[in-house]
Amino acid sequence: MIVNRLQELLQDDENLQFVGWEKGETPFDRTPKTFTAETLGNLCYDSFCGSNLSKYLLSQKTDKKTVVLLKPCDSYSFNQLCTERRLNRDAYHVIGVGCKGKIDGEKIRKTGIKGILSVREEGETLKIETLYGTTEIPRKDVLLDKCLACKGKEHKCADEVLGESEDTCVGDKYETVAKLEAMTPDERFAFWREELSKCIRCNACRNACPACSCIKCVFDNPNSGVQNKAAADDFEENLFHIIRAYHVAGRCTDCGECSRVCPQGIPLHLLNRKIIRDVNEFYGDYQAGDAIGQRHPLTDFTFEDSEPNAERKGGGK
Amino acid sequence: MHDNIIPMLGVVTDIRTDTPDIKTFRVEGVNGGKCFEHMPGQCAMLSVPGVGEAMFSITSSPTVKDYQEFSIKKCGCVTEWLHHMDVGQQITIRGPYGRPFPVDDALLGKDLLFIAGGVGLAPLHSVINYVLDNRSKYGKVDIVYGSRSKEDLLDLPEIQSVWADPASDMKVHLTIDREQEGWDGHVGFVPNFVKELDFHPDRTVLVCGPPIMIKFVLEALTSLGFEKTQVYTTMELRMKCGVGKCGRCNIGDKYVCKDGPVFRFDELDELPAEY
Amino acid sequence: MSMNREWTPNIVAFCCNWCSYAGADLAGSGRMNYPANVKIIRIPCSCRLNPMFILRAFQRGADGVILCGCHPGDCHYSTGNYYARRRMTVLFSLLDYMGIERGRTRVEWVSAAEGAKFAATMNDFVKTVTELGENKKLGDLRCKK
Amino acid sequence: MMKKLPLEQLPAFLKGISETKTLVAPVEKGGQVNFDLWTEDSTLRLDVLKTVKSAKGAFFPQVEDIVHFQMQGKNIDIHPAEVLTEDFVLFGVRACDARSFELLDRVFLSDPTDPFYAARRAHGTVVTLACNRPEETCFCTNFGIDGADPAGDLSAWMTEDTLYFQANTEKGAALVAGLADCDDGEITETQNSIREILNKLPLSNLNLTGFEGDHLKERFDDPRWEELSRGCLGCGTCTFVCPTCQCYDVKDFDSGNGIRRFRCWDSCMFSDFTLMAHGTNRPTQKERFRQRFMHKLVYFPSNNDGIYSCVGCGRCLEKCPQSNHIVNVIKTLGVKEDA
Repeated sequence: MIVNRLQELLQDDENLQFVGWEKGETPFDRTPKTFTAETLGNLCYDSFCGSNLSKYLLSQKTDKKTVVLLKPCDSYSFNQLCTERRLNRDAYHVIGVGCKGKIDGEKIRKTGIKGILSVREEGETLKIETLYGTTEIPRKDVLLDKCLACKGKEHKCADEVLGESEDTCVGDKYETVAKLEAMTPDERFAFWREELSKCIRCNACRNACPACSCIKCVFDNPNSGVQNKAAADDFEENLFHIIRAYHVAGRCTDCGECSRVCPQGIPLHLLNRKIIRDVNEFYGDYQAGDAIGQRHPLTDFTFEDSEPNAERKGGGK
Repeated sequence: MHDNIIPMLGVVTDIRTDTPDIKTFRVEGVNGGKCFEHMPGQCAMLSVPGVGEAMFSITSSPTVKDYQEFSIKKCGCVTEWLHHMDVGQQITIRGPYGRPFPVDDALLGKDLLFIAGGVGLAPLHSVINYVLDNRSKYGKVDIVYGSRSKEDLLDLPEIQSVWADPASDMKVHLTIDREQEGWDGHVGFVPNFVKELDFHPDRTVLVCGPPIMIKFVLEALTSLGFEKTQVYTTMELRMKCGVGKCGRCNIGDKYVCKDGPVFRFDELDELPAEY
Repeated sequence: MSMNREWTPNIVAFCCNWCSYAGADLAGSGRMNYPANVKIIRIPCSCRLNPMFILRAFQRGADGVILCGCHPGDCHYSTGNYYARRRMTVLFSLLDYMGIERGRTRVEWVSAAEGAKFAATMNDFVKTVTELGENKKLGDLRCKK
Repeated sequence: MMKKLPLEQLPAFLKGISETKTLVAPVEKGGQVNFDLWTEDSTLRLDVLKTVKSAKGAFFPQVEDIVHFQMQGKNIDIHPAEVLTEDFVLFGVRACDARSFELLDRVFLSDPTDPFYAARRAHGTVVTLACNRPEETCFCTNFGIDGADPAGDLSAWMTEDTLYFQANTEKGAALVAGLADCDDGEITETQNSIREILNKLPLSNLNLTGFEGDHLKERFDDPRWEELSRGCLGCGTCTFVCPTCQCYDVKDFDSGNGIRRFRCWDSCMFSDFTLMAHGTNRPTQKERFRQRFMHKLVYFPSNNDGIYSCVGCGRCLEKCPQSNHIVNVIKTLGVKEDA
């Protein structure tokens, strides 16, 4: 259906380029790609297209008008990048594509299903063919973590919308944050140490993040004294993750890419979500990427802002 | 057994300001004498702990018995630090690294032509003095050297008093980029100067300078009838280990630190154009 | 170093050039007492404080970090301290969330005339940090003697 | 002669080893399985085929100090870091990772030998484990690796209730000297069932023609690199999980009480990898992406008797955030046979 619509667009302007996903080698491989009229047939959109294309747009040439497929959650990041003038809204024709939650291949593998040859969706069930026979698993059990904190089915930026979306949010997305806040500082520290000590310093969280769009990152500047690729000490790990999360404060749309791409499964979004929760609480509800041109809370102030020293359990309520 | 990656101590015993942004540093071992023996064209890793380590070509000839010299242009962290230090400072040094110019092999008995631009004289300086100290083993020698201005000519006193001395039996051709008061020599870019000098294409050429100069010098030489197999140059890429393991200076199947830095142009042709 | 010497915290105080630094000066010239283990770093404005500075201070052995700036409304650059107020609120909350005790970080507004407040603030902060003990969480092991 | 060990005695066997030597095995920590120090409290995960990071870290750690400096005025004291002097056992390595050690040897043990790596190799005993359940991302068979017959000092096969050992070196034999002997034939069935699956792997027949050294420039100049590299984020995930990536960086850290020079894994995918004072010779992600795969598939074989610097472990297939990995490159750039 989507490809048909794209073909139609081509009839008006044959110079269009399309940004979407392409099927790869394994059942879960969906590589962000730029397609032209000739290669458009390879474009694919299905339940495995979890990656956020907004950041990918930054690395693409814009000499041609670009048609981009955005899921509801991706549209927030797109807006945010337009707000920061990293993308030019007019250069894109945004097609909002329907999303009913994306499947996490890693989660399927973690359940112990091995040698996966193909995955077929049948309603709410995934039929999985493996080297060791076929098996089934409920779809909702293996959705990406970010889908469990879905921001809703609405596209915040779209020239047209194709397909139906569904809000896949389960429970309160601040639940884990609240749980951490209720711990003692030592417990919290132990929790983060265990998680962050897994970090291999691959920088995937930073490079995948649509809010981390600096052309040169402070962690890539050898003169900053940062050992960007070496977890030479616990401190370096903490430093990297504190600065990474803090630098996108107010700009993070909670798209969840950081946690999705982490090869060690560190729940990095919990840092960002803490900041979002704080900002909402201290300065009023704010959703980054809701609309183009918003002024985010950390580049703004009021005379009546609360004082930093106020005692808050776990930094929260 | 640590020698290849663990540095040894060197002392800077003399610092000479050659041009506004190039200084020449004399380095000796802590107990005097050279830190190690080398051949012309080889490099060494100098480092200032806490600042960094960088690869420099050794400017002095192996025939100098007591010390090694490095002509270094100020352009990054390490070089900046070196330029600010005083005589007596200890630094660390390891080497020698890389393949030297084939002075005892392919160059023997040949008529030589040295072409250098700016700080590119540094690696050739070592060869020129080596040739000078073994003058009978080589044929005619011409040196073409150019720089932005008179002040930017490296080692001018030595060039004028030693290399240009008739006793050395070498011809020196100097040029600067733009007209300048007090300069009555040639004015113009090195590649054009090479063409004007119209060298006979039986020379073996050693060239070093900015990449853009090398490119045009090669064109000039080709137009004079030179073959790529007659031209040697020395390359520079980011290096860390110096022993062909860290992967940084890898181009094609070669490592500049180990298989270079000296390459013949026909060898470079076989590598991907990624330098 | 004697083993049984009493431990005292290292405090880094980032002081705005226009108010708090002068306030610290006044505390000094007025011979008001505040602990010698407070190391003052002068910054042009409280909003100059890069979060990296704070983390670096902890890395290199600080046990507490305090930012002193002009009172809200008095910023030499009109609004710098309002931004700093929001930034530090969020940052300190994040540090707390990661297990760095809330008491180790603080923001105080100290004017050039408030030498006494500066001294009192430092005395109080040192007391709080002393109670919390040595910073073992954000330090860099390599920097330990 | 083969040896065997009932599976329920494995913890006691490992404890025995750990009493005299450091024991490194795939253990679970924070939900992820990696090679790490084994203790009695560890959760051993021999069922997990692919640890997140490869086993190379046992010989070539992500970060290691190489030399310390003390600066006093104009003087410097140099203290080289100690090389490893104690024996350790690396348990549960798969055939692909075992091959990767041979590839790393070609780099670090070639002249001049790397002292830190060499010491670890000399003191380490590698115990491999056959891959009972190969996965869809495995493509080791393309590189002549047999998951049913892993190399190493000591090879092991696991059945429902027994662990079988075959020593390949004296170091390996020493570890299992106390175990009961058994017949070689007892593992045949296990091996056969593994090989049966290996033959069925979807990526078992990659065409690697066209990646030999003499096609170097042709492959380098291929216009399709542009398209292939487009989705690359420039992160180091593939490099850091890869068993054969061996590039490293050397950095100084001034701790305030001396300077520590350490080396750490580096990635040619990073923008600062070749950065010099005047710029970089690989300015865009296309060049960096190309470098990584050219090195694995063309440059390394050209210097090493045609051996590819990939062991087909498939970690990058699982971990690349953009699913943009070496199999894509091989399939796209490999010479297609005319139908």
